[in-house]
Amino acid sequence: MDFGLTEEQQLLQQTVAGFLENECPPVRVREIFESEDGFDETLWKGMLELGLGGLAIPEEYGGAGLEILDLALVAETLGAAATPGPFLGHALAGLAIAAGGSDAQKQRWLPALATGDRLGSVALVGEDGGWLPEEWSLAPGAALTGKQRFVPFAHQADLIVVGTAGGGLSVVERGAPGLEVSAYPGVDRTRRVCEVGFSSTPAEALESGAGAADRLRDAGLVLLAADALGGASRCVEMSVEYAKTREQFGVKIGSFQALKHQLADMAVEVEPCRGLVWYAAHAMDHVPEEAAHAAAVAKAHLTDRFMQVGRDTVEAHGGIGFTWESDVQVWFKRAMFDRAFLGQPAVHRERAAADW
Amino acid sequence: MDFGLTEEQQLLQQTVAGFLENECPPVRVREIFESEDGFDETLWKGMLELGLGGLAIPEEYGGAGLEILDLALVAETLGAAATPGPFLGHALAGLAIAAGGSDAQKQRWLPALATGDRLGSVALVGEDGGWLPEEWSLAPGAALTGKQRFVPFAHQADLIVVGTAGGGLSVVERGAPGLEVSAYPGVDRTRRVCEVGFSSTPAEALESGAGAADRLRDAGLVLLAADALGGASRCVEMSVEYAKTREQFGVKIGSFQALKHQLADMAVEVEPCRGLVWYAAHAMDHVPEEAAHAAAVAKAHLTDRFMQVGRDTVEAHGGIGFTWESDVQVWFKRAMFDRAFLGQPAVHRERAAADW
Amino acid sequence: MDLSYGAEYEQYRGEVAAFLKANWPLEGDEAGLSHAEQALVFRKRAIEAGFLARSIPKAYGGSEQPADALRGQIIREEFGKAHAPGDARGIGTMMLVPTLLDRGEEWQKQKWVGPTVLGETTWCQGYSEPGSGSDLASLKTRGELVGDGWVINGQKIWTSGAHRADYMFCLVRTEPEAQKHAGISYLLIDMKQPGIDVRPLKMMTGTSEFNEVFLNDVKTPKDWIVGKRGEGWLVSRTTLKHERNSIGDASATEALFKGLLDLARRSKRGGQPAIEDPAVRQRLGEIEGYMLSHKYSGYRQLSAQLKGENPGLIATMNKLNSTNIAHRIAKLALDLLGDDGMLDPQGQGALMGMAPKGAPGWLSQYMSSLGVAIAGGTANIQRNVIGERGLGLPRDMAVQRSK
Amino acid sequence: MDLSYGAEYEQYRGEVAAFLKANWPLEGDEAGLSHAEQALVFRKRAIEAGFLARSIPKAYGGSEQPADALRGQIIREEFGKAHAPGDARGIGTMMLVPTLLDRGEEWQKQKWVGPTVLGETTWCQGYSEPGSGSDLASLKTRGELVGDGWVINGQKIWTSGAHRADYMFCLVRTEPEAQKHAGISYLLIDMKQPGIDVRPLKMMTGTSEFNEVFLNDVKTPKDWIVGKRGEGWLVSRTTLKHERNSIGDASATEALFKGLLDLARRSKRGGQPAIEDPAVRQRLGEIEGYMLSHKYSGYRQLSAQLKGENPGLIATMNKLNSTNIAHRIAKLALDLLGDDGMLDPQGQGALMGMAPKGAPGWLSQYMSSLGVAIAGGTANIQRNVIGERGLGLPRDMAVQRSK
Repeated sequence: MDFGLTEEQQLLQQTVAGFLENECPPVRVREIFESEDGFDETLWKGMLELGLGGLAIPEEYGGAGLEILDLALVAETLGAAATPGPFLGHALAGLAIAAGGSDAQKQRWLPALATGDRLGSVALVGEDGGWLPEEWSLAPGAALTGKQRFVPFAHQADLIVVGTAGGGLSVVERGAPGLEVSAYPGVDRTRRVCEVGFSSTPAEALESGAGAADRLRDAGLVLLAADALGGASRCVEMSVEYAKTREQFGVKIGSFQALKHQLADMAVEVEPCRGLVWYAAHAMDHVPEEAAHAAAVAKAHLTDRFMQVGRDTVEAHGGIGFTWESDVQVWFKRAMFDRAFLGQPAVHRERAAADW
Repeated sequence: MDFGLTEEQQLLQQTVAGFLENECPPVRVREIFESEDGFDETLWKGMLELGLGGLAIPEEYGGAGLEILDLALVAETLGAAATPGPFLGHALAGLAIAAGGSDAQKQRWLPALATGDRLGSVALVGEDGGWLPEEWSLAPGAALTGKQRFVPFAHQADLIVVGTAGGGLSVVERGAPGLEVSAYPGVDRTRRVCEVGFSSTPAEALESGAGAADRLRDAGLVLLAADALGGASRCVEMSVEYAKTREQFGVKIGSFQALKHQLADMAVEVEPCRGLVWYAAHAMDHVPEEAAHAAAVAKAHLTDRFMQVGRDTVEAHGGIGFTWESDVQVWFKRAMFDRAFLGQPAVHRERAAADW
Repeated sequence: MDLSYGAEYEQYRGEVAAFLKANWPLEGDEAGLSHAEQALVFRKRAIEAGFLARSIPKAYGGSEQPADALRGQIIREEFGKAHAPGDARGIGTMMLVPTLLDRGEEWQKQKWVGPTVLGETTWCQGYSEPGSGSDLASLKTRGELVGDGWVINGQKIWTSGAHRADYMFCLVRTEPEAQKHAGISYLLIDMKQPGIDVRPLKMMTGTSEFNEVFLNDVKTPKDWIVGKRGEGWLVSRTTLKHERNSIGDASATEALFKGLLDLARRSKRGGQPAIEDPAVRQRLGEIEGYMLSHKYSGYRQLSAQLKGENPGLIATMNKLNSTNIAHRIAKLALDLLGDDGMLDPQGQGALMGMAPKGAPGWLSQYMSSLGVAIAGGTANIQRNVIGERGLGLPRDMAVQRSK
Repeated sequence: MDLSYGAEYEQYRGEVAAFLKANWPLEGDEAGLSHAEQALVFRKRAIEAGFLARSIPKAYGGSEQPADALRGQIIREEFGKAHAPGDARGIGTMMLVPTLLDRGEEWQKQKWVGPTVLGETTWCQGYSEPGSGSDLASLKTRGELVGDGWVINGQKIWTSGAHRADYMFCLVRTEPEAQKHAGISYLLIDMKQPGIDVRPLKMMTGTSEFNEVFLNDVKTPKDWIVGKRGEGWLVSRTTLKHERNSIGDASATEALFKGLLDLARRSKRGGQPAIEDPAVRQRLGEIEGYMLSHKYSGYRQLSAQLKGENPGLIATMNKLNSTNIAHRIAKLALDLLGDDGMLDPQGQGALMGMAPKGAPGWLSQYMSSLGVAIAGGTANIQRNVIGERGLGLPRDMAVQRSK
């Protein structure tokens, strides 16, 4: 009985956290945030060198063969540092192919995703909305025609896993004819999104895509929940730190009871959620019958908490928290992304309700 | 242009408030609260002497011929003092007959209601729930058979206006054959409720009951909103008073920022609602096309505020606020009554939404 | 309760309308003037006719009318309907003019009140500094009397309109030996001089409604001081706030709610318009209760003004109440936006009294609902004021000690 | 993550089950004993077998087992399944016994620990007084040494179980000259003597879970003091809280949520079961997120205990978190009750770890969700503790000053 992390898992988190402390401090985050395409080659290469490109890809295909929980722990750590870059879409593309590809398809794509020689992404929502596999509307086939929105880092991606009507998954590769990628004005400048158009664009369907779609959905929900956990925790830390430093009326503002209680309430919103995220990730590999429910609850709960705590963090910083100059906005906007990407909390609460 | 009270109206409120200060201080409220039947003849007689029995009954039938706003101002004042007794049901019975009775019916019942020689009440919900006229289920006719719940002070009432299927109204008089009244274990001991059974019980339908039912509903909603406004305001006063008196760590607890801000939030919940109640009452007599909407919003909003502020008041009083001995419980339980009687906030919000 | 304006006032409304019909829009050559020039020409006539600058003495360029909040309200309504320029808005008319009228020297009133109420001269406010938000006693910008002028050095923040203002009214520490509040003076500064560096302060929405102002050996004449040396904090506090337009405040909230209803009609939930979703309807209904309460509170306050009564507790609550409602509206809007909640507000700023139409506008509103709280002092300061001034609770110990 | 207990522990579970099979329920003549007597007989055997009073030295009547939270958890689970008496609950085992073990004289441990862990001797706690809630320094009950005994006068409140307790452990001001905390001693008092008047304190639910205790010339021997004179406040603070049963705490919340789901199935909204209403489902879903978070936090804390690690920040949050969840559940329950929300709770008290079934039970829960906050110190005190001890924020000025 151990509802906690193994030493290896703690080490993994520490390693990633240590790397980010050096390579991705807030000042670096801000540079990438302000940059044209939001993609920092050096940072991403560094992450790949740590093996973050293929954490959950099976060892036989060049990955580390770890579990969703390990992936979630990394996502949490990246979220805490507001790490800019394509981790989310890349990880999901690898999971999708690992879950739904034929052996040949896995051989073809996974090793390059694991090393990061090729960058992956996912395109899971159409123009009319609907993130759930049963809502996907793009007609499947050897050639795709239509549009998908909110595709992370599609402007950099070498291959995109696309959700198709009926819950299937197809892979479209960079440079395919009729593929058109246009940058989208996304609020979260650490995770850029694009609109992707297909016009008779050649695509290869994953062999058992329909079976893999649910796993892809759940993994995505867990990674967003984990990112939100990391981000929300950092928000609490930033606010507490500010309250311990900033003075008003001759004392640290953290000694004022009203602010102190607001900070306590923020902490109580966030800290108890850690186990919820762990369990949702754990269930994906070990308690399959509870996986969908746990992932839905975790995504809904954590992204709501992150958004609320993000608002509280702006307030706790006073006027300065509302400025572009303040780092607070970076986490605030990541919260907006986490909450909407793959569907809002209400959507997943309604799904979870079906299990009662 | 005057969105405010006339001098007469202010005088009316002051008169009632002064009367209650003398005749219905908290200690008296508690005695009646603890009593067997919750009915205090002396207090009720005093209220009748002030003319509160027939405020809104037309002058030609012995009443004061005032408006719903006047009635609401009295309800607010009674709510502030948590006045025990049958005012609500009595006032609604009078309004129902005034709105729906034939001239003969009015001649027969209103003068005695106005003087209080006879006590009225209303029976507006059946065993399966449904407070709205279109939900009433008791079969109409010269004789009624069935059960109604939550009939205020039916054990004292001389006549009861009963809602019947199709939105009609019938009057049943005390002592009618087959009429059975049993006291109900209600939470609000200042406004006792009964279950009333009919078994081929003679009843007289009001001539234009169907037209009067909506007015009866709206008036009821406004009076509950007004009661809640008075009660919630008093809750804020009690909490502020306690915070100014009680000491901890050598200072008044009201100087602690956390409590101060909670009290400020309570006040902001309540004080801005005054105009909402006034307008809903005013609309019933002068802006009929807005009356139903305004009454629905006022009832939903005010009874929610009262309930929340009631909970806050318990907390603001610490442990003692949770005891039977504390007066707080009296207002807290009135909030529970106001919120549920004539239908919960959600029901009336849904009705109001139809006008958007 | 009498919600009509009454015959006398309706007649007055007719006079206002007639004036507008005759005078707005400008015609002939005047129609060719710039917007700003047209506003000046028109305002002069409206002041002469007694419709604008009503509380300002004629001697200083106003129309010196007897106080009558209902006439004021009618003027606002009719001028609004005709899209005619009303009283010059901004911090100059709201704060500087009442301060000058109350505490200024005669020559100061002569020089500044008229052009300011006309909208010819504009002001910005130099109170806040980085590091001193609500705690003004800690401000650090220093003024030294050198010869017959002040030399000012320091930094101000949250200075709205600084890039286009002609002058700044400013709190400056002139008596370094004096304790806290006692060392502060209220100075007026010409913004068009070297040594003043205005830098827009970009907000998280991408817009810049505020500025930082750096003052580096900035100069102002010795007598451009309001009140005595060291009285600045008092002078700034005795400023009577401009008669609050409680109706306008509530109308803005109502407009925002109507925009939210519209958004709910256009958004989808499970294939249906979101406004049909019972969960959405309940949340809308809760907000409607708050919004209507706020609206009728506005009427109550106007009525109290009309009767010369103190509106009481409610007036101290306006700010926090409308902030709270804006928060609720913004949160529901974000939910209604769905996927569009990931879009960028694209530099859309706050809209004065209007509801946003597209997603970027609502996203800006979502973020700005936080900024609103900040601009008017944070919510916690408001709660302190309500608790202490409104409810009469004892002062906070820490704050008390520092005074 | 390994949520199984592992082979070694499953074998231990078998041992526990085998013991229970052989020893509970009691048989023969013993089956005829009263419930209380049966519990004593059984507990003695379970202590001998090493299953109860595990942390208590054998010398004082315990089974002195090595600390092992998972064995503890297994014992609770298996004893629970078999409906066998577990460790004696109550304030005596939770607070008095650890205090005595840590600070008591040898003769005090010999006299009281054994009977208390057996459940033979029961205690009540005399800390709170009317007028001194969380501010113990202000307590007024006085003890005077007269001859070789203390004479105690005063009043205690919120004394749970006082009417059936054998003894009270009590904070009493014995050094009237000393400042605040320094004048307080920790005395033990026999409850069965004249001068003690226990009056039930009726709650708004109609039940009486607490009492007021009036002490009028109450006597206790000179050496019935734990620690030295004037050390009482320290002694009461050094009490190690009974190892917190975080799993049990979370299970209670989960049971309450399941009861709420059940209520939603049985209640109607617009003619349909309320659980079908989208607005209700969203609120239930929000609560589920909080409830599951709390549940898994319980597992995290148990795991930390197993590894001898400090569970950290989360442990200080349990109380406020479960109070918050109970509030949310209670509020939704009131909405689901509809008209029945006007009914009386009819003297239904709080249910330990169980969900109410009927309307009166839920109404009592609705009110008790407020009482819960009070019993464990109000929510604001919890927030202070989290802010100061958990987050390391500076102390409050007012409280600081009074220390």
